[in-house]
This record gives sequence, C-alpha cells and structure tokens, in this order.
Amino acid sequence: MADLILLVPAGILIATLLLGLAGKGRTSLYLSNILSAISSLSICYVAFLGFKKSLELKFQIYSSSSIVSSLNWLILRVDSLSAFFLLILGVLGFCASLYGIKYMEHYLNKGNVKAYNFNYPIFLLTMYLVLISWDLLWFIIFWELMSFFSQFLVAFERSNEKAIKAAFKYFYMTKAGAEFLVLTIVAVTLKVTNFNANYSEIARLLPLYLQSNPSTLYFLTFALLIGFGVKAAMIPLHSWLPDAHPEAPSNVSALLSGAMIKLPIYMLFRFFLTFFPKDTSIGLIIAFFGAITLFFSIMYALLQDDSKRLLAFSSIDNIGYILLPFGAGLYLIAIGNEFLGAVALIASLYHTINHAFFKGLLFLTAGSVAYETGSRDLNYLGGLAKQMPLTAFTALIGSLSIAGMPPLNGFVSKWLIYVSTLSTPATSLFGIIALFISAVTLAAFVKYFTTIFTRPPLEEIKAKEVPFLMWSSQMLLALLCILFGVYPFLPLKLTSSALNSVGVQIELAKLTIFPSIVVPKTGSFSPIIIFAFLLIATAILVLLIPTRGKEMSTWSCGSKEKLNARIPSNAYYMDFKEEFSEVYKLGDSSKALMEKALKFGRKLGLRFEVLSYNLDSMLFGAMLLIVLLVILLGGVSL
Amino acid sequence: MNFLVVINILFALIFAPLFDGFERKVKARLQNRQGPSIFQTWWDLIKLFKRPPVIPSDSIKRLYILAPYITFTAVLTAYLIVPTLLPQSLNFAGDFILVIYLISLATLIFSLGAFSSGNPYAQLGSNREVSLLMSEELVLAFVVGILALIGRSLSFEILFPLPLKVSSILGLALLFVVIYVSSARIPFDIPEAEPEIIEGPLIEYSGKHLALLEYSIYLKRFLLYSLFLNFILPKETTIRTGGFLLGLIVLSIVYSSLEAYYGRFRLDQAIKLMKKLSAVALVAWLIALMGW
Amino acid sequence: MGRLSLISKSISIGKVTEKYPFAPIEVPEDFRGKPKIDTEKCIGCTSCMNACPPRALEVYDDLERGVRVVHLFLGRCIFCARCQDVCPTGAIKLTKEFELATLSDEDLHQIVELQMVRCEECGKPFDTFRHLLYSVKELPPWQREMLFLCPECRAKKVSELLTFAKGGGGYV
Amino acid sequence: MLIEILEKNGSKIIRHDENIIIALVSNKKLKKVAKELFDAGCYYATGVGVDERPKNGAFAMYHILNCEDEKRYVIIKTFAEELKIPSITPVICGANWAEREAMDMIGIEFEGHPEPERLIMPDDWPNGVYPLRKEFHYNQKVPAIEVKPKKRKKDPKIMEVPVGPFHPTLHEPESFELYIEGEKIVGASYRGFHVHRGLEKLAEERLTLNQVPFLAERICGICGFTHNCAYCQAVEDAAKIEVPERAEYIRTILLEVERLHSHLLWFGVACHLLGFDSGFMHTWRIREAFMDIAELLTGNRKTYGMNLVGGVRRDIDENKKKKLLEILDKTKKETKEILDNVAEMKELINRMEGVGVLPKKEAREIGVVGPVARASGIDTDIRRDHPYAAYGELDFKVPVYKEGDVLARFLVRYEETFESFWIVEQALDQMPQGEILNEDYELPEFAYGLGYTEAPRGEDVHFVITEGGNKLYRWRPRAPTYNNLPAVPIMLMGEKLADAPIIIASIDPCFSCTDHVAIIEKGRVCRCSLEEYLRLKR
Repeated sequence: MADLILLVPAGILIATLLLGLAGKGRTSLYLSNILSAISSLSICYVAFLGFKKSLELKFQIYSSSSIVSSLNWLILRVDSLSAFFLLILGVLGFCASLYGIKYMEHYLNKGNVKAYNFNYPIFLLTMYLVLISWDLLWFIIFWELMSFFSQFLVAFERSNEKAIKAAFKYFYMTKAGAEFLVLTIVAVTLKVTNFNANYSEIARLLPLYLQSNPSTLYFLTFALLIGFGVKAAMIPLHSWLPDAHPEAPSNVSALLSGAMIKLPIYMLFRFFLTFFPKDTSIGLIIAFFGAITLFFSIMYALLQDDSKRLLAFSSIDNIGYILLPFGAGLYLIAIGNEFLGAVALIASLYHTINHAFFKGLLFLTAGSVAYETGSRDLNYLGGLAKQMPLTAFTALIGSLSIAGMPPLNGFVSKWLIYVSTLSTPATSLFGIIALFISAVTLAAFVKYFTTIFTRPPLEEIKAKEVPFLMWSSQMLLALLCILFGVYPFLPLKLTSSALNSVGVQIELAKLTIFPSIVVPKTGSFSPIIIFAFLLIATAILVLLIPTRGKEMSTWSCGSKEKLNARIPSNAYYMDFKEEFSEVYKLGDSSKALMEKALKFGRKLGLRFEVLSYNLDSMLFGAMLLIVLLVILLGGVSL
Repeated sequence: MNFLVVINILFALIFAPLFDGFERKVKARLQNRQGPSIFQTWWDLIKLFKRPPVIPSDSIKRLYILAPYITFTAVLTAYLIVPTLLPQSLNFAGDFILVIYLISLATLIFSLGAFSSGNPYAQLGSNREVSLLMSEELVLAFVVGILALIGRSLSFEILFPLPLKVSSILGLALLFVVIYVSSARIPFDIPEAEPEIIEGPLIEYSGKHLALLEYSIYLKRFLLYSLFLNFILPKETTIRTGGFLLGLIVLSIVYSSLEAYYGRFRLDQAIKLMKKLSAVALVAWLIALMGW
Repeated sequence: MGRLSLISKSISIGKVTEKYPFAPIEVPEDFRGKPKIDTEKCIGCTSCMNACPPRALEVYDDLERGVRVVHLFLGRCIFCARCQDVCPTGAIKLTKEFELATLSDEDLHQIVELQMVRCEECGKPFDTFRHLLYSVKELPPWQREMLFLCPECRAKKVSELLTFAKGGGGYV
Repeated sequence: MLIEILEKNGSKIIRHDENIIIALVSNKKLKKVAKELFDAGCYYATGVGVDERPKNGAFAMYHILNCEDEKRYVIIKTFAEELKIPSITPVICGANWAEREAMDMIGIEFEGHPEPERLIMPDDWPNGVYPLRKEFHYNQKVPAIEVKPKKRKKDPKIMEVPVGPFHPTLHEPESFELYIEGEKIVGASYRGFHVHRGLEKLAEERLTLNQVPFLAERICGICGFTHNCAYCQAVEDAAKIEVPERAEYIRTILLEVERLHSHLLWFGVACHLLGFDSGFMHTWRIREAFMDIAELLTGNRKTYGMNLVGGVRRDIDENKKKKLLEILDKTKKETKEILDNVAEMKELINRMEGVGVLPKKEAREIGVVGPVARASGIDTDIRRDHPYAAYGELDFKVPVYKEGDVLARFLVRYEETFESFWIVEQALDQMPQGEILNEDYELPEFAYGLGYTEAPRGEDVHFVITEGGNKLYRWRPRAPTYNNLPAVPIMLMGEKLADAPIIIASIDPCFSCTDHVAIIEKGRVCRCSLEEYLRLKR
C-alpha cells in the first residue's frame, strides 16, 4: 500500500489547519509553517515516487445513481505529469513555508495571523488535491476551493483597502473563469462520457468524439482558454493578478505566482495533449495568446514602481513564455514534426519549473526587502546590497535567470523555445517576439535589481540581513536556479517523462548528447562547457589581474554638495517607453473599455437585485437562464 | 573536441586591439590628422593594466569589482562558438542564440557594474545602454528569425555560409546595421556619449578595470566582425583565411569611416530608427518566409 | 550628400597636422617668443620693470655685493614685448624660441648682474655704472660733477650749493 | 526721449553727448526711472558698484543701460544712503546679477531684491569683507568661515545631476545642477564664479594705465582682443584721446579676425558636442589659418599684445596685407564648403532644430546680447548701432532669426562668419596711411569712460573711472556671457539631458570672461598642491 503515501501530505496539512484554527500567536504560526514545510517535503517525496510509477488511490464516498453519481468515487492518482507539478509545488511550498516562519512574524501585531494559519495549509492542500485528483468533477471542486481560500490570503492585510479590493477582484474573476470550466466539464460528462469524469475514461472517449465534431472542439477550446486563462492570467484575462499578487504576504505571492498559476498550465497539458485531438489552429491560437501575453505584460512591467507589482507583471510575462511553446508544440506535433514539437513542449514545462524557482525566489527577495525596510516602493528603496548582501546575491541570481542569461536555468528554457520555434515558418514570428521580449525582460529586471539593491538610497535606510531561515530558503531556490541551468539534463529527464505520461514520446538520447543539448540540425548548447569556461576564465583573470585599489569618494563633477544622484525608478527607460507609447495607449484604451463594461455590469447587477425582490420575476429569470443553458448545451451537441 | 579554438581566441585577443588601432588610424586620416600608431591601443591597454584601480565609496564593491572580469569573460566565451581565423570552433558549445545572449550578458553585467558605482552619470549611461540594447534586440530578433528561416537552423554549422538569396542579403544588411549599433559607435554611442554624460557607464572605472572593459569592447567588436564575415565566407580554408583577413580590414574601414562622419543621435532618435528598421526587418522576414 | 563630399574633401586634403615634436615648426619673422636679455647692452635702468604688466621682470639691488640684479622669470612672462618697446638700449629682445617646457625651474630664470657704483660721499651703491654712463649724455654739464653721488647725497649737495649761492651771491 | 525721462524725474545730468548720457538719480526715483527707461526700449547692459568714499564719502551704483532705439547708452548713478539702494531687479530682471555682484564686492544692500544671495564670492568667504572696497588690498588674505551644508528636500522622482564644476562639456569650472525626470530637464540652477580672478582689483591697485590692456585681453582666451579694445576705447572716451585712423582700421581687422576664429571654434565645438568629430577637425583646420593670421599680424597665435591706449603697436605693411588677402581668399571658400556640407547632415540639424528655444520677450528682459539675441529676433549689433573703430565706414549686414533655437544661433553665426570675411576685405582695402599710435595724452582726474565692442559672443562693455596720473580708479569689464548665461536655464527647461551640452554651448559661453581666482601671490607663481590651493583660496 505504498500508494497510501498520497494521503500523507494531505493528512499533515489537515492537521496543520486544525492546529492553526485552534492555536494563537507566535507558536502556532511557527507550528503551522513548519508543518507546512514538512508536508511540502512529503509532497516532494510523492512526486519522486510518482516519477517512478503511477500511484493511485480510490475511495468510494457513497453510492448514488443520480446526476452526481460520478462523485461516488474519489480517485487520486499521480502520474509523471502531475508528479512534475507536484515537484514544483513541493519545492516551492517548502521554501515558502520555511521562509514564512520568520517572515510572518512581522504580521503578528498587524494582521490576523489566525487567518493565515488556517488558510495557508488549506491553500497548499487544495493545490495538492487539484494536482492529484483524477476526476474532472472532483478537480473542479478542489479548484473552486483553492480559489476561495487563497482569496483570504490575498486579503490578508485587511486593514488595507487595496488588499480587500484585490482579493475581491481576484475572486470574482477566477470564479467567472471557473464557470466556463464547469460548463466544459458538464458538457463533456453529459454528452460524451456518460456522467463519468474519470480522466482515463475521458482520454479514451473524448478525442474520438471531438474528431468527428470539430465545432465542439473549438467551443471547448474557447471555454478552456477562458477558464484556465483567467487563472493563469493570460493577457486579456490577467487583470486580477497584478493587483492580487503584491497584496498577499510574500511567501504566499511566491506560491501564487510560482505554483498556483501553473495549475491551469497543468490542466492545459492534460486537456490538449490527452483529451483533445491535435489540431494545428488550436496550437497557433494558444501560441498567439502566449505571444500577446508576454509582449504586453513585460511592457507594463517596465512601468511599475512597486517591486512586487513588477514581479507580478513579469509572472504574466512568463505565463506567455509557457503558453507560447506549448501552443507551438501542439502545432508542431499536429503538422507532424513530432521531435521539434516535443522540444517545444519540453521548453514549456522546463520554463514552468524555472519560473516557479526564480519567480518564487524573486518574490521572497522582495518580501525580505519589505520585511527589513517596510517598503515596496522602488522610488524609495536603494543601496540595500550593502546591508543585505545575501538577499542581493540571490536577487541577482533570480534576475539573471529570469532575464535568461547563460548559464542559468532561464536561458536553457528560453533557448529551447527559440530553437523549437524560430526555424519553422509558422512559429517563427512568435520566436522573434519572444527573443525581443527577452531583452525587455532583462531590462525590467535590471530595473528591479538596481533600484532596490545598487542605486544609492534617497536617505539612509536602516536595514540588516534577514534571518537565516529567510535567506536560506532564498539561497536554496537560487542554487536550484544555478543547478537547473548548469546541469539541465536532470530537468530534461523529468520533463520528458512528464510528457511521456501524456502521450508525447521523445527520444531523450537524441536531445542530450553529453555535455551538450543538441536539437539535431537546429541548434546546440553545452551548458557545462560555457559555465566552466566562464568560471575558470573569470577565476584566472581575477588571479592574474587582481584588484588592489584605493577607495575614493564617488565623482560628482567636483561639487561637494550631496545631490540626489539616483535615477528614479519611473525614469528607467523613459525614452524607450515613450517610443513604444502605442502599446500603452492600447492598454489604456482597453482598460477604459473594460471599466465601461464593468460599470454597465454593475448597473445590470443593481437592476437584477431590484428584480430579485420580486419573487415572480426572480423565478422567471431563473427559468430563462435554465432554458438558455439547455439551448446552449443542446447546441454543443449539434 | 577541437583545440584549434585556442588559436582563434589567441588571435582575437591579440588582434582585436590592433584593429582598433587601425580604425583610429583610418579615422585620423579621414579627419586630416596624423593619428596615433596602430599599436597605440595596445600601449593604452598595457598602461591601464599597470595602473591600480580606484573604487568609488558609494559603490556596491563586490559587484562593481567583479563586473569588468565577468564582462570580459562573457565576450571571450562567445569565441568558443564563433570562429575567427580558423573555421574550427567548438560547434557543440552553442549556436546563434547563445552568442546573442553572451553578448547581452556582457552588456548586462557591464551596466550592472556601472549601476552599482553610485555615480549619476553611470546610472544614466547604463539606463541608456539597456534601453538601446532593448531596441537593438528588436531588429536583431528579426535578423535571427530571417537567418534561421533561410537555413532552417540556428546552428552555425549550417548557417555558415548563407546561400545567395534576396532574404539572406537583406538579413545580412540588417545584421550589418545591428552590429554597427551594438559596437557602440557614433551615432549609437549614446550610452558613452563623452560630452553629454562623460563616458557614462565607464565613468568610475579606472586602471585595470577600465582596461578590461575597453578590451572587452574591442573583443566584442571583433567578435561581431567575425560573425558577420562567417556568414559570407566559403568554407574552404585557404580562401576563407585570406577572405577573412581582407574582410576584417574592409569592415574596419567601412565602420570607422561611418563613425567618423556621423553625428550622435539622441536616444529617442536612435530608438525611433530601430523601430523603423524593424519594419524593414518585418518585410525582409516576410520575404524569407516566402523562401526567396 | 554633405557627408560624402566632406569625406572626399578630407581625403583630397590629406594630413594637415604636423609631426610636431619630431619635426620643427616655422614661426613668422616678428614672432614674440622667449625674451632674452643681452648682458652686454643692459644698463639696469628699470624701465622694463616698470612696463612689465605681470612683473616677470624685476630689478633689485643687492647692496652687500654691490650689484644690481635684473631678474627675468619666464614663468610669469606673457610675451607682450612691452619690455622690448621701452628698452632704451635694445638690450631685451623677444626671440623666436617658444619651447619653454623644462624639468628644472632654473631654466626659467635669467639673471643679469650689473656692477654698481658706490656713492662718493656715503659709499653706498646706488646705480649701475652703465646706466650712469648712458645718462651722462643727457645731463647738463653742471650736474655731471654730481654723477657719482647717490640721490640723497646729490639732493644734499644741491641744497648746499643753493645755500651757498644764496649766501654767497648778492644778499650778503 | 531718454533725456526727457531723466529730466522729468529730476535727475542731474552729468554728461550728455551723442553716445552716452550719465545722470545722477535720487534713490526714491530710481525704480521709476529704471522702469520708464526699460519701457522706452533700453535693456540692461551692466551695473557697477563703486566705492567712492575717498571722493564723495559714499558708495555709488551705476546702472548702464543700452537704448537700441536712440542708439545711446544711459548710465544712471545713485548714491547709497547708509549702504542701501532700492533694487531695480523687480523692474528689469537683467539687473539681478549685477546687483548681487555689487552686494558681494562692495557691500551695498539692495532693498527689494528677490534673491539676495551670494553670487560671486565663495560660500566660505567671511561676511562683512568686501574685496572691491578701497581698504581691501589685492594680496590680502582672509580666513575662511565654516559653511553648513544646506538641507534640501529630496524628491524621489527627480534626479539631480551635477554638470560641473568639472565637466568635459564646459571645459571651464562652472556648475549647473540639472533636475531631470527620465531624461527630461525640469529645472536647472546655476552656480558660477568659481574662478574669480580679481582682475578689477589688480587693475585699480597695482597696474598702470598701459599695463591694463594686457590684463584685459587675458580676460578671455578667445576674444581677448575685443576686451582689450573695449578697455582702450573706454579710456580713450574718458580722456578724449584721438586715435589715428589707421589704428582704427587695424583694430577693426583684428576684431573681425578674432570673430572669424571664434565662430569657427564654436562650429567645431558644436560639431564635437553633437558627436561629429570630423566636423570639429575640419573647422579647426580652417581656424588654424586665422591663428596664422594672428601670428603674422601680432607675433602671437592669439590676437594678444596689439592694443594700447591711443592706438595699436604693430602696423600692417604691404607684404603682410598681401599674405592676409591670400589666406582670406582660400579660407573663405573652404569655410563655405565645409559649413554648407555640415548643414546638410540631417542628424545634426535634427538635434539643433527646435531645441533650447529662447523667446524674444524673455530674451529682452534678461538682456541677452549678440548672436543669442539675434537668434531670438532682436535686431541688435553694437558695430552697427554704436559704431566704433572703423565700423562706421564699412558695410555689413546683421543677420536676425526669429526661431530662437540652437539652429538659429548656428545660422546667425554662419552668416556672420561670411560678413566678417567681407569686413576684413573692405578694411584692408580702405585702410588709410598714417600714424598708428597716439601717445600724446593726459589722463584727467575722475572722468567716466565707456567702451563697448561687439565681441563674437555679443556686446562687451567696459566702464572706466580714471584716477589721473597713469592709474585707474575703477575698471569694470562686462563680458557678453555675463548677460547670456541667465538665459540658459530658460533654454534648458523641458529639453532632454542629451541636449544640455549643445544648449549650454549654443550661447558660446565663455566662463573665464564672466568670472574674474587665479591666485596671485606676490613674488611667486602658484604651482601648488591641492591643499595649498585650498588654503590660498581662502
């Protein structure tokens, strides 16, 4: 009964949340974080086992033959794809919880720590359950629970009006997205699988059905893209993320951004690779949305003056980097270029895990800075590398890897993206956009790093290095960033086995010819040689030409006066932003449009509320809705 | 593994400053000056290497000190991939993308070093440096796209030399411009503009650090020359070697005379130009898409 | 097109800068270079000192040694040639030499020492011999007797003479 | 008109002739008179504070205004009552610097001055010590005082960039503080006068009448001759000295040669600042010919050492004239060719057009002069309006542009260059024979003299009060940059940082002219270390 291990993390987490509900103050905070960390470790172990062989557990909850009969069985199952995402969740959950032990202390007087103690384990638990459930109906239940409870974490600082608003926005947007998912699931279970939402069952029946009904395929794709797009913050549906992520405590932001928005990616992999037949246009559409997502989000990241908001926009950017190769991979497989398609999908998964690491890391560093200085304002911060060298170092590693600098992990996944997209005509433009945006990402993170850590401060900032527990979890993630960059063969193995489980076969031997990754006839890259050369050459240079210099005051044109000689964060790339103002204009006008729509929606809501006082009209409305639903669902079957 | 790459690196290390000296001579000729001897750049470097550096008090010292070393090695690493004198290179070490990223790594570390110096001009200069890098990448991305479409590959083994096509000529022409831009020459030496922001990112660097940074600029220019020439030159060794040397001289002359007879752009003008160029690049990409 | 014609222009002109430290440079005829005092002609009259705007030329008496020192310090010289204008004997001339950079401070100084005459009465050195010889031509004959007297003694003498004349002539 | 205004307000006319009106105005009426004069078309040329205690027992302030309509200078004199004089800065903002200078140097208080802060003296100069008072000696040293650094509020969204005192654009120690948002300049402050050389004090205390020209020409390294000339003219005006006509022509030729070389220098510098070094090389190559001309005429590469009160020291003989004409002919063609080609380069023109605009109204209020004024649509030129030297007999045009941007200043200088060629040719042709130096004059006691020239950078005014013998009581040189500099912050506003150098350079600033601190210690030339320098500076 090794499969029972699946219950261990869930058990610990349930215990934690109960303890969190009961306890109070510092000890319960410590306890809840430590237990979460332990459960995260067990999640890692589950993932480790999951890579070896599938684990499966079945429970019969009750027996009924009604419409909810498909809920009779709770099937938990871990295959390599879910193991892959479990790994992300485990590692990140461990780091975030470890970090949270000390970090959450400074909320002790301010926030309601109890809310954290309770919601944080639940959040982890629901994410875990989403990943291991093997049934669409259970999936949607856990999914909704996840959205529901994570909302409280976003609204953690209840004194902050912005946080409440952000949480509310987050909730109603994801809820609206989830309705589309519900619709899809209902449609699928109703029409195709005969009330059976088991993944294996769907994978057996659905592709055949959809092949004969392409219009349904497009309808479902549309619904899924909206449903998962909202959660993943794909660009027209992203607007909750930049508000919600900065407001949560930093370790939660790390989880939100590193793990939670990866869950829709996981489901997309499931749906498009196993449930749906491969279709060229769907791939291109997804890649197109990926390109749009990465382009607009990073342009907006350049504008931000709030450290975590900048990171949030960059999260959207990275979702673009994940969706783009995913779409490209689907397209390539559909046109028959299995190998390149697999490479693109590997790139997508690789970037997913990379993003979890470096974005988790960066959110933690932003949290450390906020922990010490109490500020996220990039205009105020500065020069912290002197006081917080370790945080600065980890932030530098994070920034470099998110900017895709060799030999760190970001480069490998980005390289895989370019290699798989650039040489195929249909996807070439996506590759080009990705390549350009990579430079903009670099610029955004130059801004992030330099404004906080290197630029002279406006006035003396009192800060010191964060406690060991905080920097050690940052360091762990930084090390993983380096490791996955220098030795990409391990993650390649993981991703390929994850892909195997969803039916994409890839010959890893063709791809990894030690010490290089080679995509035959397209490109090659040997991380170890590059890393070794960089390291050794720098070491030799430092030894040959050692720095023994005097320290002198910084040159300020000879004037004695202490000027505010620091570049303001809003001044970064001012000219570039001005030249690309069309992008921002587009964004602003769409925002204005959305606001108008929102106003209209509110008006409608008010009208509805007034109506609802009248029972008759209420009933009439409900009936109308049901009829509409029936027609819609009927239409699906047509 | 091919150890001839060592010869390539040595060749670049020795000749990169010499070519700068040569360019100085050419520029001097175009400005009716006697000009320094072509070894002058080497003498300058040697002099600078002998001097101890000065470290500004407001700087983030470790980053500030390490930046020149890493900048230098990042550029040097690219020589593992791009062949110079001999066509051999460690082919499996990387491809076009890696070269681009190594160059951006050099630029990035360089500007991070400058940002950490605490000097207002260095900050402004690095800010300009990164802005320019972004806009130049816009065209470069298209160039990479075009060349990758022509060869259906990103590997230099296949891309060198390019077949004679309309799109390859257009792609190379754009590459020519991008190389010019990224080698920090007038009118695109905006980050270093001496009269405006006093050498920008270089302002606080002195002695050995300055020597390393200057050296890496020469190496970067030389690398980009070699990259460009490799796209044209045939693979036969003898013709290639001769052609390579000749090509270097021609490129030096063309680039330095362009540099001598242009005024500096403002940053917004440069970005606007790159935007316009990217429109051209889009057309070239479409042509490449057609397979012409 | 401006650019191309400029390039062709510069190619057609060729080099215009000179290999200066390695090749000599021509200067015009009446160039105002380093001033030089002709030790033979100088009479120590101090008129150059009075004219010199930056006080590069200074004339002072070393009474112990009994010499008048004409001291030209090139570090202050502005090469205006006023000294040349006012020199009564043409002793100071501006040469065509202009390379004054030097490692030693001494090269910037030119010192002319002129022997002074001692006063017949009080024995104090008061003027250079040459200056006296130069000015003797312009003095009225009755004053020539007092040539070797210092100004104070001369004044005394003159007043004596005057009293003598007053006392001796007419009234008494 | 001017005289009416003055008489109406009960002022006492001291001197009234064709060129200059000097009037004594009472303290009460000063502001009114100034306002009326300004409205009558006068602009502020300069102000001079004089310690007249040995003479009249009071301090006096002279405001010198230039009336373009009547082509006359008006000098209004006021005595300080208990060291107080009403400020005219609220009426004519051009008087700002001059009044602050008098405040620093003489110790007059200006009532109602909007920013009564130090301008000339360093912050660590002791209070209550005024260097231009007669009891202060030129080699006197004073101890420095502690300066507390000013606390300023810092705006996190604005970057403060120091431009100077040591900045490669300026080549001279001046300091601007630019406040920038992104790359856009939203504010600028100027602190100059880092090199106060104490020329005025030297001239009145140590030098003789004919030594001052050599000091005057060293005010500037480029337009030395025009300062020298203005000084000589001022003394000639005070002592009513007749200058031989041939000397007037020689002065004119040298002035124009100087203008040519100065303008070519500016073109070169402008090209360099725009990053076009070849243009710099080309214009300086041509400029070399003018250095050769200067060497030929004066015996020195600069037009130094030529002037004396009463005439010039060296003649232009036939031989030189022939050579001169040859060089001029050649350079004229080359200048045209090069400058036309430079003007065809689009990126250079783009960076000048519409950049650093100075509107006419502001220009008049500040009292900018020379090419800066002409580029802002003010039709002024001292050579034409107040003919001096031989300009009255020569024909030339004055280029005026309305745009007021850097390009307009470029074009004004461009046209002026060719006018200068034409003037030199005419002058060489019309030069009469005769004497060149009149040494037969006597200096009256306490006479006023005003000398003015159109320097390459604009109107250059020297005001002289004689002491008799061969000494001066007061000498006040005012370089054109003194009037042009206050306009720079206006030009900089709203422009990009990258354009700051070319905007600052577009007024062709000459800070050495404007500032007057070479350390002069008796008996030795300063060759000192930094510490010594700092010690001496106090």
